[in-house]
Amino acid sequence: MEYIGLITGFILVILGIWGFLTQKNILKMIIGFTISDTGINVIIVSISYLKNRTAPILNRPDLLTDTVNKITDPVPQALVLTAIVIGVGVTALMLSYALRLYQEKNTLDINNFKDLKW
Amino acid sequence: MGVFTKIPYVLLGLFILINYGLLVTGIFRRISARIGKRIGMPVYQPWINLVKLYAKRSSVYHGIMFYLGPVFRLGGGVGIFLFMPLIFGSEYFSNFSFAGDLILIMYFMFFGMLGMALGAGEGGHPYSAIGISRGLAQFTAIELPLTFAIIAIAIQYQTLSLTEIVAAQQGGITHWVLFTNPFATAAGMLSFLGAMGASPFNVVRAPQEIPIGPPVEFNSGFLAVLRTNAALLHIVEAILWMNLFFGGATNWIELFIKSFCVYFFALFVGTVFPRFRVDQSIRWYLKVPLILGILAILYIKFI
Amino acid sequence: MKELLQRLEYRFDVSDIVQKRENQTFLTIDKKHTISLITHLRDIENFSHFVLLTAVDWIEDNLFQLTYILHNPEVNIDIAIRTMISRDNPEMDSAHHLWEQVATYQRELKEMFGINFPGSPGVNDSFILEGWDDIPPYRRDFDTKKYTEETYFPRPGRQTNDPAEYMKNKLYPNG
Amino acid sequence: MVNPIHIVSISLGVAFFLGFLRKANHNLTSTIMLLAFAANAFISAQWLWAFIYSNTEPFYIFTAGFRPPYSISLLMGRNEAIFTFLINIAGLLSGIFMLKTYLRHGVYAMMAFLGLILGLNIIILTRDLFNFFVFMEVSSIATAGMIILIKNVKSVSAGFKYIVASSLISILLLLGIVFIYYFGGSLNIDDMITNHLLVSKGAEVAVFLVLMSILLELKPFPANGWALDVYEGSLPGIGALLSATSATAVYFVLNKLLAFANPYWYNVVAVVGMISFIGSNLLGIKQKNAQRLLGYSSVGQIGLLLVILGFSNTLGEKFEYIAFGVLISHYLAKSGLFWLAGIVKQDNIKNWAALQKKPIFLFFMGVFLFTLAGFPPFPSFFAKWQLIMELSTAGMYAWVIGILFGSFLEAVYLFRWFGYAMKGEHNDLPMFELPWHKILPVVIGVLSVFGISYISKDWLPGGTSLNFIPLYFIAFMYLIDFAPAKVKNTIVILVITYYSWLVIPNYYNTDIIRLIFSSIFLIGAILTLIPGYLKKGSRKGFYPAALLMFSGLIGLVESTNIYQFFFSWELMTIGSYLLIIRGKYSMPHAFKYLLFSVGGAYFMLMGFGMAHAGQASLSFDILRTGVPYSSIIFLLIAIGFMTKLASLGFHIWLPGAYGESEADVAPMVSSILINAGVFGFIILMTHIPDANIGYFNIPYMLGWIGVISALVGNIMASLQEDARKLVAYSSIGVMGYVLFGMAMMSHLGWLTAITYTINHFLFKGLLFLAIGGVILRTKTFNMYEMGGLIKKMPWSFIAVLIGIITLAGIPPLSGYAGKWLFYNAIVLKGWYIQGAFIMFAGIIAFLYCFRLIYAIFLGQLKDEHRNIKEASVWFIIPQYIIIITIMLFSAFPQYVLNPIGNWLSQYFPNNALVWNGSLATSSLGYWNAFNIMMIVMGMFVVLLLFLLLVNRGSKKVGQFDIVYAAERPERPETTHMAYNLYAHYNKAIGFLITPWITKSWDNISEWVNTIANHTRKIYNGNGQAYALHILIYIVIAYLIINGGLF
Amino acid sequence: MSEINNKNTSGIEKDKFFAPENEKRTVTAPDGQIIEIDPLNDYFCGDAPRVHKPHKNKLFESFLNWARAESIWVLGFGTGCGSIELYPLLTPRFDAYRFGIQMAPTPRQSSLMIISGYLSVKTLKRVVRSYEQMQNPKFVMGLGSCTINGGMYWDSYNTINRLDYYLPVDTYIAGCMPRPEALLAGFNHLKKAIKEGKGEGANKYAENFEWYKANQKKIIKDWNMPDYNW
Repeated sequence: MEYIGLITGFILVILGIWGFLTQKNILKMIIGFTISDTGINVIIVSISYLKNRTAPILNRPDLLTDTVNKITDPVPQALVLTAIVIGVGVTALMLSYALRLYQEKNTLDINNFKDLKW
Repeated sequence: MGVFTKIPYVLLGLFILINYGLLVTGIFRRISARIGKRIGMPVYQPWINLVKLYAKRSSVYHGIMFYLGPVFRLGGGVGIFLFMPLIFGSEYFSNFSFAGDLILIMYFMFFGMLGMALGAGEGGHPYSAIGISRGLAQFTAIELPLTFAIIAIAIQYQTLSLTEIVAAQQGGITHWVLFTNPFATAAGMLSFLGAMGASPFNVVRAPQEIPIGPPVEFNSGFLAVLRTNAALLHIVEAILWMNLFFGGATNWIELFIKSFCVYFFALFVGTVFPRFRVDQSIRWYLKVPLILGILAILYIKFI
Repeated sequence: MKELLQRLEYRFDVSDIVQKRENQTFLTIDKKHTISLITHLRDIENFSHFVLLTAVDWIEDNLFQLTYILHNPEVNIDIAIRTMISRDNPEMDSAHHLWEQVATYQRELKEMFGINFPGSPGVNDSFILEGWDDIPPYRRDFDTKKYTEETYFPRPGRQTNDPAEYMKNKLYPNG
Repeated sequence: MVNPIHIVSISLGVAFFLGFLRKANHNLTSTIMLLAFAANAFISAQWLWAFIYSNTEPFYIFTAGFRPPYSISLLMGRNEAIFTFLINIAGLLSGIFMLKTYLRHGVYAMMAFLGLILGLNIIILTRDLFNFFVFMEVSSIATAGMIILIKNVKSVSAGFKYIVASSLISILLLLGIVFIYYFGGSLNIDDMITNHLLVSKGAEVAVFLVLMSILLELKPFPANGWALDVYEGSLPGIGALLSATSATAVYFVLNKLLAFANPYWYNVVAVVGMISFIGSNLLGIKQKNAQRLLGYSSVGQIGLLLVILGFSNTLGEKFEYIAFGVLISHYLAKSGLFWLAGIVKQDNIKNWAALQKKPIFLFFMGVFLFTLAGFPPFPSFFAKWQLIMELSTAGMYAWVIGILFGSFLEAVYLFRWFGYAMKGEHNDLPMFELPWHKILPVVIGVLSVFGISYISKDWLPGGTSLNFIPLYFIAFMYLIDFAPAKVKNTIVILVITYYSWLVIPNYYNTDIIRLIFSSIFLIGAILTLIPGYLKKGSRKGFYPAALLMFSGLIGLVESTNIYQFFFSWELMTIGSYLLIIRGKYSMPHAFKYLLFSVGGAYFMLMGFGMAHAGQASLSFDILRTGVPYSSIIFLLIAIGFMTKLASLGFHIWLPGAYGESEADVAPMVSSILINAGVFGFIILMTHIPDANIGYFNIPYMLGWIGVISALVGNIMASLQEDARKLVAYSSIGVMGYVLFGMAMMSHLGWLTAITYTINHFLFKGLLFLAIGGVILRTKTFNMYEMGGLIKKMPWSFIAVLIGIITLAGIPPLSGYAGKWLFYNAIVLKGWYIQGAFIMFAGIIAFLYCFRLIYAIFLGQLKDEHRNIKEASVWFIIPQYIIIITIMLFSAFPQYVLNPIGNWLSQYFPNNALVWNGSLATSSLGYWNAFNIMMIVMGMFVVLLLFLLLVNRGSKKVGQFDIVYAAERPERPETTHMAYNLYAHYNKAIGFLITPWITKSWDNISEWVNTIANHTRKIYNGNGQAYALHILIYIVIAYLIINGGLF
Repeated sequence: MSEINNKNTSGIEKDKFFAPENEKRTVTAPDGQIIEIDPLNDYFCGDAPRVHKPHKNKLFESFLNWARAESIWVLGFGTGCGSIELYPLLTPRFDAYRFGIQMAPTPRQSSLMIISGYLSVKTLKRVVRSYEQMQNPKFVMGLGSCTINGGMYWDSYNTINRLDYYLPVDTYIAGCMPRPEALLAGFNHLKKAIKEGKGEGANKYAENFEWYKANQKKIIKDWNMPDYNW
């Protein structure tokens, strides 16, 4: 059970990429991206997970001693915050692209945006 | 013998050869007339013709090259003569052959051709240009088997000096190139036909088609100079081929007889065969004579 | 041949049909319809060979007669078409578009008779006579003897006999 | 010393600050932005200065009060200083370039731009993986943001594809980083390196993901469709940023991260780079859109950089120099070209002809293109040279071939583009605007190219030995390019004369070959420059190009090692290309010329590399001692020279290139330039005396190639209608003789070849000058449109007459010397059959000789030419100098040939020719030039007097007074029999000259184009497909890498 | 061509046959200069012929005349039906080569012109041109009655009657047609005349040039060549 987070994360990443690659609607693609982004975040968090340990929040006195062995790894949790922020940024940017693309051609089908090729 | 003491002998030789050339021309006109069951013109007709042409009172010319062309042409003939040893072993009649060897003589032929071409070109007549383009084109093909033959001889005797080539052929008829390298002789004699401009390779002057080809505009004295050269050039070429393939000559009699026979060969073929078109003759030269030429080299190299 | 003539008569206003030989017939048609008749003969009746075009000067009638002879090589028949044109303004439609060589005949007629064929290529170029400035020499009102005497320095003392008279006298001296 | 952290703080601060100023005047905000970049650049410059000149220790910046690995750290070392400097400068210049854009789009665009540069700065400086990821994302987002903020219809969809791809990559990157942390327990790069944290199997997968992501950020072929679309679609300024800064930064990161990866990753990088280099350059061939073309080129260059990085261990201490040379060339040239694209505003490369309206921009473009293609004196040349040398030393010939092949493909499209820009039709094209802020960056770019070239040349072994003095003079000539042509011509002639005075006497009595060739090159230069006085106006661009070529040529003679030789060779190629392309219709021919030259040069480079392998020296002697592969070296270098000699197979560039160039350029290139190949062969063959591959004796093969060249060249020449093409084909023929002579590898063979070279220089210069002078008057190249000009141009006629007598080898002129030597050489060498055929070719020369002189000067004078004047005196003067030379050489050949013979006897000991006064005696025959001359002259005079006597009172008649079958000619045009003069010859042996060589080259280029065209169809424009490419690329890479290939 | 003719002849009667190839025309030189071409003056020499006196030394001149007589080169130009009688001369049966008579292909190289039968005006123009292109000394032989008095074509509108009004004739051979034997006799007569120094037709032509020219021009109305064709 300790790997469930990891596995879920991977499933989410793959699902997301799958959606990202197969959906023709741009909004659905963005959703696919956010799903895999979420999956990554889940993976990061689950990496830090160590069995029988608690979150690295020193809110209990017993944690103050032998802290290193009692808490899970705090670094990924710090990382995940950054990653989420970046993910949000990217998603926002993609959405604004979607908006702009829709304004251009009144469609959201990715196949209609092949002006530049070869 | 110094250069200047040679000059009288050279002039003597030149005089003899021009007259001999005219004589041979006359004889051959006579012979070919006989072949056609005619009596033919007198043997001395070439002299008369020459006198008449020199005696023409008026003449026209088209420009400076029209003047220089015949000079070049005659220079070509005289040049070949000057650099060719006539009589083997004779110091008097070896001319200026100390200055250059066989290659010089070969390339002096071009001197005359260039002169003819330039003079005729200056004439501005389209037929001249056609004739020259034919002549030059045919000459390229003619020279190829000759080149092979000369290289074969040079391999055989390890020299390009005409005197030494003749020297090596002394000592009996079997020493002639004719017998030591029959392929080279065959190739050389076939190219001789072309060099003499005899039928079947006389489309250059084709009188019916392009009146007379290159010299169509030449008249009076210019034509006379060309005729003089023709007499000289043909006999000198015959002597060259004689030196190359038939052992040269050690005295004047031998020279006359041998060169007559060589000359006769061209005439003999010419009276029998009809005329080739120029592209036909080029292709023909690139077939049989070329193969003979290659055989000549292979023969001398490997046998 | 007969059927052919019937067909022609049916279609064209031809007249004066004279059968000169078994396979040669002369017929006459007016100037207007000549070219269409020739075209018809060429295209429908297979008269593919144009034999000649010539003219006769009928000065008495003030007419030129043009004769076109056509040949059908398949059945070996000749048809000669005669047409009369005015001598005052001799002009005829050109037939060079049917056979190219007609232009040469027309050029000759232009030079020798002064019959004009507008549109025929090179019809005004001199043909045999270079620089002729008199009336066309084949017209019968052209006096060739007079012209010669004026132009060519006749040699004095030359005797001329009428060939017919001369031969008659020679062969039948007794009349 | 300002703390590098202030780069971050300034950028961030300004970016935030700008947010407050969004209502303010945009002039103010943009000035602030530029000042920020300037400040950044100043900081990195300061550090760079410190690192270079005062050996400062690398400077670590620690954040958050902890030391790594517990916190993020930044490092400012020498390389970091260089790279941040580059990026900040690029930011500054880009900012200036896009000033208008920023003014229009406001502060948000500026903020995004600042963010981009900030991100790139930090990914260079950072030593922390996750930090790298973050700022990677920042720069990606900033880029995409800039693309979307700067409203451009085309670019939005491209931007979306970009963000799709980069977010996919970022997912993978993040995954990899997380797992690196998972397996390695650290995010600090130094930590990972020093402690070897990444050794487990799982860590390798993580490293794989990270490195593949970074590689994918470098847009490797073929998983790079998204990047190309962005290059094509976005504004040129952004393209410049992407190409110059992003790629540079990521490349640096890759270098940084490879340190902790398994060593096999270097091979992976090299392979990825090579595929990218060749692939994208191949696809570039078919590209018509300028920015997309630049995109392909960028990808290709990055590919090359990856190869270099992959071999960084092999290259050792040279790595930095090589990588820097290529990178800086790419950086400057690519951003410069993108900026030019922004100035020209033409998508189709054909429409870049608009640049002709402002020729200075053509110069800029040329500088950038030559920099990209690796020509001297630009840094990429030195880098490429060193790269090839080092790789060859390591024995990696397959890689050398790959690099050269890719470079060749790149040259193909770059110079096609340049050709369109130089010579395309520009009248219909609109004039482009030239705001100062767009010009400034380009000018700075160009100046930097030269500056860096100047600096970088000295960093190589042997670099200081290069002779740069001519280049300074060329630069000076370019500066005074506005001056009238006459002034410049005088200056140039004086300088070359002075230079000849300096150079030529040195070789007197010491090195006859160099004496001859330096005389040919320098005196030839003076002679062919004299006609330049005819030109009116300032003749812009001519003198630098001509001088470039001549300095290259004399450089060849002066060179003492292969490095100098190759340097000069390439200089000469540029110069001659620029000269040739000046002709009116010469663009396709100049293009062909350049391709063959570049191809040939690469063969040479390969050969030099092989020779250099294992030998420290660069001198020519290594050719001799490059024992194991000396035959292959010989072959490779010989191919290089053969392209310049226009031997058969490599000749198709020549007729057009010579035939279409300007009247006085033609003699420069044909009679002088072509001798460079001969000189090369002399150098080559004196050092590698014999070469066999298997049973094939290479000189023997060369001999046959020479024969066929001579034959085909001469037949072709005979069948030309265009006078200059005729002479050009004749050059092929004569060079065939020369090649044949050289290939004989015998005393007489070489003597023949050198005699022919001298003769060719003389008569071909004479002919081209004479015909050029005539053509300038008649304004037509077709010989049948001339005729009868002897009456109007007697001086030119005499020149041509002397020229063709020499050419045809008619005694007594010096051409005969060549023929005579040839016969002797052939018989002595034993190459009978070839010999006979080459003599046959020599006789065919008569055909075109006659055609040349007859069709132009004899025959019927045309109406238009009735009042024509003699060719200009500036053409006549050099002709008559040449004629005098020919006469002297003909009468006294011993003074030249005897020393050559002595020189030759050190290589071919049997001194086959004995000189006794003017009498030359070989073992076969003899030849007395002076006597022949005297005898012929005497005979000629006597005969002429005789004829004058016979024909006194001859009447000079008019041109139509000819017997014309009792008719009269009507027009000269119909009477001048010159068109298709040798129709019968064509009929008889025309089959020999079926242009199957041209056809096969055409087929090759057709195939390459077809392949390129089909391959590029994978870029179908669909963002998802591009994403899929990325995934597939990773999967295949994973399979291959873990399949154990490395 | 006819249009050019018409345009050119408007109003002026004597220019009616002015040859179009002789019209002045302008061409543009490569350097933009406009050049006027006057074909008759620009392309042809056009000077009048010169009298070439015989050599002063009578003996030498008679030697030269002997050579001229024994080496007669006939221009191969059949002007009329009589030329069919010329060719048998070269066959084995008659073999004129015996007498030094050869055919020459161009006027430049020939010394005898045979007017073989009737001479139409059109041919006369060519004959005059060819004759004038021959070099002094040159001879003319009139063959058949037609050249003497017009023969059977005496009243034709287009054939000349008397050749000697147009060219200086050295020998006439009467007959219609004369047989080759007659020709040989004519040649003998000509040779004799030459040897006697009477073969000065070329000088006669030069002396009476204007008269000849007037006669020629009288009938050749579209005179399209210079007065003397060199």
